[in-house]
Amino acid sequence: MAGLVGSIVTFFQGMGLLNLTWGNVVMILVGLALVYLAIRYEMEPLLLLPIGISAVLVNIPLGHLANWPVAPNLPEHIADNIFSTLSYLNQQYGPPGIFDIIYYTLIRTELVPLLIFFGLGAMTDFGPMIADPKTALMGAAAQIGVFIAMLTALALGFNLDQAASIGIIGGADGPTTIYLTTKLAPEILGATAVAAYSYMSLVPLIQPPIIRAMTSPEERKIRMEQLRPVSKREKIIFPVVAMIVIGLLVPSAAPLVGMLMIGNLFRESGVVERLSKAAQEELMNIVTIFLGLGVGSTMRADSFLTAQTLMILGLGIVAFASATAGGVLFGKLMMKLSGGRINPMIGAAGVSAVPMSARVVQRIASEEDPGNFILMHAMGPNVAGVIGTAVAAGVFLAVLG
Amino acid sequence: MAGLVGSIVTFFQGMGLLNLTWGNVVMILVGLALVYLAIRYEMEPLLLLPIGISAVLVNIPLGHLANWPVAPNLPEHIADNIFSTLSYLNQQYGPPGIFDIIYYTLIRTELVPLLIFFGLGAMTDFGPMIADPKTALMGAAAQIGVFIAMLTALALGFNLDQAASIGIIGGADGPTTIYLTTKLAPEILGATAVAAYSYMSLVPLIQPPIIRAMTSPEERKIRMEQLRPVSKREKIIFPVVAMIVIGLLVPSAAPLVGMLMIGNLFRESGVVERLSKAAQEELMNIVTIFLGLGVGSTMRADSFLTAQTLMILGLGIVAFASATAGGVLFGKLMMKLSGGRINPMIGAAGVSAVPMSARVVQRIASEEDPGNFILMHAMGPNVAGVIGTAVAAGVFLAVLG
Amino acid sequence: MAGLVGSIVTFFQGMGLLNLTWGNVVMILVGLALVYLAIRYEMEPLLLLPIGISAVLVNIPLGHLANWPVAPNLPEHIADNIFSTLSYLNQQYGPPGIFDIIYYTLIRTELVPLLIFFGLGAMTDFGPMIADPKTALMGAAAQIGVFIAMLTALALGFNLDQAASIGIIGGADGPTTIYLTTKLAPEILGATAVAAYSYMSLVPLIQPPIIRAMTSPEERKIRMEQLRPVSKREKIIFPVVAMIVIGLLVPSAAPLVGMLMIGNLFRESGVVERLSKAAQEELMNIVTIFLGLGVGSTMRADSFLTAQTLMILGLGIVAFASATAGGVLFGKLMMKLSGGRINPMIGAAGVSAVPMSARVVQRIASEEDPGNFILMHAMGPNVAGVIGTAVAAGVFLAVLG
Amino acid sequence: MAEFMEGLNLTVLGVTIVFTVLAILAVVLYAVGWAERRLVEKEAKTAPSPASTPAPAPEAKEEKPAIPPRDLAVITAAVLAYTAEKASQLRPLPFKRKISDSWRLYGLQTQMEDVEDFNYEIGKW
Amino acid sequence: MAEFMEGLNLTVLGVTIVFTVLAILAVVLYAVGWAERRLVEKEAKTAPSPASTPAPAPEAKEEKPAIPPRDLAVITAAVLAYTAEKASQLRPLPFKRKISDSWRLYGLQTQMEDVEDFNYEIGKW
Amino acid sequence: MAEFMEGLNLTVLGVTIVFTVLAILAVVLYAVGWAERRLVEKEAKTAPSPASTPAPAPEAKEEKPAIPPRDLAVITAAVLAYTAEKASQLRPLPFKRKISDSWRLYGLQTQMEDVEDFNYEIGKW
Ligand code: NA
Ligand code: NA
Ligand code: NA
Repeated sequence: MAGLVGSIVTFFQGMGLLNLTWGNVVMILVGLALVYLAIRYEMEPLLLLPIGISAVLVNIPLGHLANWPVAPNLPEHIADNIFSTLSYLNQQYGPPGIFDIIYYTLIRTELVPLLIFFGLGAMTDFGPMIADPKTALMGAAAQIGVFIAMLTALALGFNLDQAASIGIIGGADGPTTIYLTTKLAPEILGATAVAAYSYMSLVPLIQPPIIRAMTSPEERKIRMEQLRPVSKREKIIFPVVAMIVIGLLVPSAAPLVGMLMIGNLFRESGVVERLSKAAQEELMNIVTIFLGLGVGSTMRADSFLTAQTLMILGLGIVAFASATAGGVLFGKLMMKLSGGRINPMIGAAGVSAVPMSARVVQRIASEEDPGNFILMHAMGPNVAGVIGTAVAAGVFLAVLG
Repeated sequence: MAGLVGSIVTFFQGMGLLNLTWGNVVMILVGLALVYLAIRYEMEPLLLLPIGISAVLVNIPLGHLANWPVAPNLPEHIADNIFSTLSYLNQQYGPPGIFDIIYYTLIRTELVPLLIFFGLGAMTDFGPMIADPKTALMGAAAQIGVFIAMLTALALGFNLDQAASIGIIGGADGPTTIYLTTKLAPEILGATAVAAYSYMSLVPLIQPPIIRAMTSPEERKIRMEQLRPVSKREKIIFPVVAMIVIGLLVPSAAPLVGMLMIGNLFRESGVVERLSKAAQEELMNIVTIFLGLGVGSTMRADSFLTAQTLMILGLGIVAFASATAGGVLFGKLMMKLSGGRINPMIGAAGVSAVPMSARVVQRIASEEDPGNFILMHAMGPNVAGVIGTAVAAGVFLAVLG
Repeated sequence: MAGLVGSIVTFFQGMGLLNLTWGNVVMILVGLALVYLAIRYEMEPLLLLPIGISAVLVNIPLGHLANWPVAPNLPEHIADNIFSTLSYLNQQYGPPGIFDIIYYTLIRTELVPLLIFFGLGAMTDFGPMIADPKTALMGAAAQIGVFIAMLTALALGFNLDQAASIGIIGGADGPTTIYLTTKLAPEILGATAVAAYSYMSLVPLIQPPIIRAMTSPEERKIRMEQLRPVSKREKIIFPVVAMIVIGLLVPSAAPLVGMLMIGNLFRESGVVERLSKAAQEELMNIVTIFLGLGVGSTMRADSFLTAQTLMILGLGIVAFASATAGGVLFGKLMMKLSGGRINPMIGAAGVSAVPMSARVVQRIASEEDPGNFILMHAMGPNVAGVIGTAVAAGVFLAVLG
Repeated sequence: MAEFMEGLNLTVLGVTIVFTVLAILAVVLYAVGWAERRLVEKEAKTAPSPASTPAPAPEAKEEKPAIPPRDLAVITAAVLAYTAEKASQLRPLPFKRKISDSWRLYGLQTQMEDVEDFNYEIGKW
Repeated sequence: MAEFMEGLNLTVLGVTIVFTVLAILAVVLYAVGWAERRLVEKEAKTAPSPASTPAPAPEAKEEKPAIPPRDLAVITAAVLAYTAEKASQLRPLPFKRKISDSWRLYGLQTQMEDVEDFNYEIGKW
Repeated sequence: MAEFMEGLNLTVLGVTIVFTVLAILAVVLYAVGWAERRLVEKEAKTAPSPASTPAPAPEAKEEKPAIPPRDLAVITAAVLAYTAEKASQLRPLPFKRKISDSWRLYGLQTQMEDVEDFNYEIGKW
């Protein structure tokens, strides 16, 4: 009966329970916490639920869903070659699990984040920004938070690549954060992605105290005149022009902005409805599933359970708060310059988190004066913030990438 | 006019008709038979139709839809490296046809079977098993068929890897069969897949005589009390708990069970409806197309037209029949232990083939006593059988894989 | 402050505006022109819009969306090996941009054109050709245009591979053109694809004068008798038979015709509606997006802005016109043979461009005699033309590929 | 024969594990069910009288009996007849018929229904 | 010139094959059509009088003429008017508005209709 | 410290570029908006009196006041009542129930609603 004994021994050696580390246990709890937040409080469930549950799954030992390290030490001559890397990792760590395939071929190649930008473009109406182009500047101002967070991260000892990835959390754009972190500092991808999506869903809690502290009731009561209507022609021209202008000025932002604008052109052109629908629905849903599972699968004990992660979560708040402050400050400047015709609060919507922060601004305005409707004006900085963050990411990539 | 003659000669040498072998003809007929069964008798058409028609297509000589062998002899140092394998096969057998790409990059990597499990999870309601957890044991009992078929296959001269793949047919789970066979014995993938899906659609013919032979009319008349309602909270907790428990005990089953449970969590959480819908529809449909075409393309004359294939088809019946018998026997044991409050027939539903075998059980119950409704009770073993088969596959992989 | 200066210098060196060439500017204008035609005149927008906008995007310098050349000079031992090619290109030209990935892994491998044929099969009703099989011959006659265009291209100095790819434009089948050009002459893919889709949308302008010049009013007034009804059984048998017959005679056409017929079987079988729907919608839409973006990304200044491109656009008209003429001439022959019971105009529908050219024929017939309805009769040659072009492509591949 | 013995071992191992795993799962599910019942009881105590809130619902149904069934039938039949009548009329031709996507896609996608949209009465689309 | 000759050869070969293949396909289709007709004839013989079964259909149409068209028009107009009336009223605000998926997705997907759902009258969503 | 200095440089560079790019974009958008207004003015001149065409619309609304609101309410209530009445009746069992795709797919996809379609009254599907 040596065979049976052998089988049993083999089997028990491979039993997950006996190979469970404390790190695994903690990571499983972290994953469960994300799942709980996603379901109970509907915190960005479309991403935090897949991220959380796949974090649980990859931390079950020997499960063979993710066999390869997230940030492997590669020989120099293949480090930049994704195809050689795949072959090398297979050699070193065995055949890929499903999460390795998703992570390395779909996320590391930037395919998934870019396709999500494509879908977002097909979902976004840039009308309010086209109607009032000066609001685009507020989308720029809110990016100050990105740089403040980056400097704070540097001061705390992160290296430049990591600091840039952490700073971009302040842009409140999940896919941009994932895109940049994957390129610059994949070892902290789990932490920055979780931070970005968590705080995005906490915008209604983070922003109001800051906005109230920085504005007077009189300022919050400023009413703005109705936005002019935007023609279909302008909406069609916008993505083309934006793609060319930004592409020529910051080519490293061209993938993000370009895919966003292609999606938007599909939407506004009105002649390719089935492609526009596909970008928003079937392709978007499939890609979102892979993004969530892939990002969650990078949350392994060894790379996630570090003091760094806690710092990143802390820095995320710094980033969101300073971005809000930057937006409001610039809003006050524009209020002065316009002779009081601009409500400074709409600057806070420049952090993106479309359309949450615009709604937050409207809510505060309504509290002061129930007849004050600045929602649409806040949507201008809001969508501009998406472009602003992509440009900031482009600058980081141009200098560091 | 040597050029024209040359062209004509080249063309005729490449004409399929002149290169047709008897094997091709037979395989084309086999493919057509599957197509006929799928259309005329609606036998699992979602898989048997694509499998059949792609078997026809790959057996047209020189068609360049599938250029690579199904189970190639690989040099040892690349055998386990899918990326090197792709490059090597291209070197040896020329550029991949579309079916080679589908088979090697989507099915051999297990991507497609696991995504199907993901979709199945999003489609499955585990409620009846949660309401009455003891029925889960019947899902275990039916797996006895898996092992009996494996032992019979061994006795007939199959090797262990093949025998395990053949045995798992008795689990009546198409994707699990494909998953395991791909890993252990890809050379018989076509045969096991066809057997699994064929017999699954023949459940209403295979099961009733066995059930009737093993139970008395009195036993078949046993009524069971109404199942208790299951709360949304329990349904949400179930996939998480099941994933962790099974993952820790049988990590080699973690990919199958894990993806199943992620899909189920998407379904039950209620907060990610668009992802759940995508898992059930757009992703599922696309993946099903690729699965059918890819599996069918492995049905080449050289690997399929063997005595082995006939034996596998025969063993498939052994597997289904003994699984049914195992389930019913265990049902009788539980009937005894419960003092006659459990109808032993519901054990037969433990073979999975959700929900066919549960319906078969209900039909037989209705024949004896039109007022006896045990459908929902049979659904418990039914869904438990899916998990049981995945665990059995996990054991095979742990010891043999 | 050397650091800041350094950063600024680095940034400006990478600014697209300073690296813009005249070629880029012209290509951006060409792309914008396609976008304009697609939106303003609805010229095949589902492909010309994505092609145009991605041509704009890839011609923004340093944008890193497409880093690899379209037709690279590969060392001989890897030229035929797609996997080694990917690794080699990464080594030589850096990591792939999103358009490189789409172009090399989805289009160069023929995956996308074949999946589109699959979807087209699921969308096409071959009923009119089954009802009146002799119309299939007109689908053959129109392919004469393919060969005339090829000979003209040869005379103008194109090599055989290029001439064949240019000739196939006359088949008026976008995916077939892309399939063949990718295999034989990828360096002119952008030009042939744009020509094929442009002229397909211009069929209502190109065909009428030719048809009118070649037929007398009496011929155009010929009425044809009602087509016989076609049973479901015949429609199911057709794709199977067509696949086998054509596959055995011209195996090099088997991928195109095979995928077309699998799609058609899914449609007509009636038992796999969800797969048929997926082939026509979710899969088709996603694949169309990738096809358009991938093809458009090959439109780089260096390979597109040549005298060749202008010649190709000119040859496209030659191809379409001679295909129309060939079809009508053969139509007149059949009219004679049938004793005047066949309207010769329906031969013009043999160029495919389903269903545009059939509608053109009907419109001219209505002008002569408002009570003359030959639309359904024109649909026969129309769908036969799709098969005819695939066969012609198969011949080219058999001899040249 | 060695392989068969190994198969037997595998069977013993496999059957044991399958039963063990599903038994453990069952026990866990019983525990979850028990915890759920406890939780529901607790919640019931903290929110004692939620039954009084959903009261206003019934009033919506009161106007139903006011109309005699015969009248109902007449009116309904009238509406249905009108709808049928209308549906049987020739569908008017749209002024500038929008070419459907399926017409356009790659110049192939027949979808014969589109082709048959040809209005045989006026000889035009 | 050699290439052009090769092209001519290819043309001869190609045209021949295209015609041959489609001719064979046509012949096969004629054969299939013939077989189908034979089969239908046979089936017609084995099931001789299926025409009697679908008889009960006409009775459903008999109540149609019972209502004069004028009444029909009045009733229908009434229903349509009511529907229009109702649609023109302010849509009541849902108590706890469920945040749509599009609102949530990555914090970007505007879908302006959602934003405009803001109820300007009561200043709330 | 060197890294922090580099970060400061990056900040200066980044903030400058983000503002520059969005400012340029804004200027371009103002230009586009201006061009659009010019174009619209031109189009308005070339097509001077398009206002006379959409006149026939109002006539459709005239029959509305002809029916008193009370009658409206009665008729509508009747229709609604009938619909509700009909919906409450037992759905008749289809003769040969078509097995849904979800039943067939891989022998797994439960979708309990399908299972529950079992007609407990006649004990059959
Ligand atoms: Na932002
Ligand atoms: Na099973
Ligand atoms: Na054609």
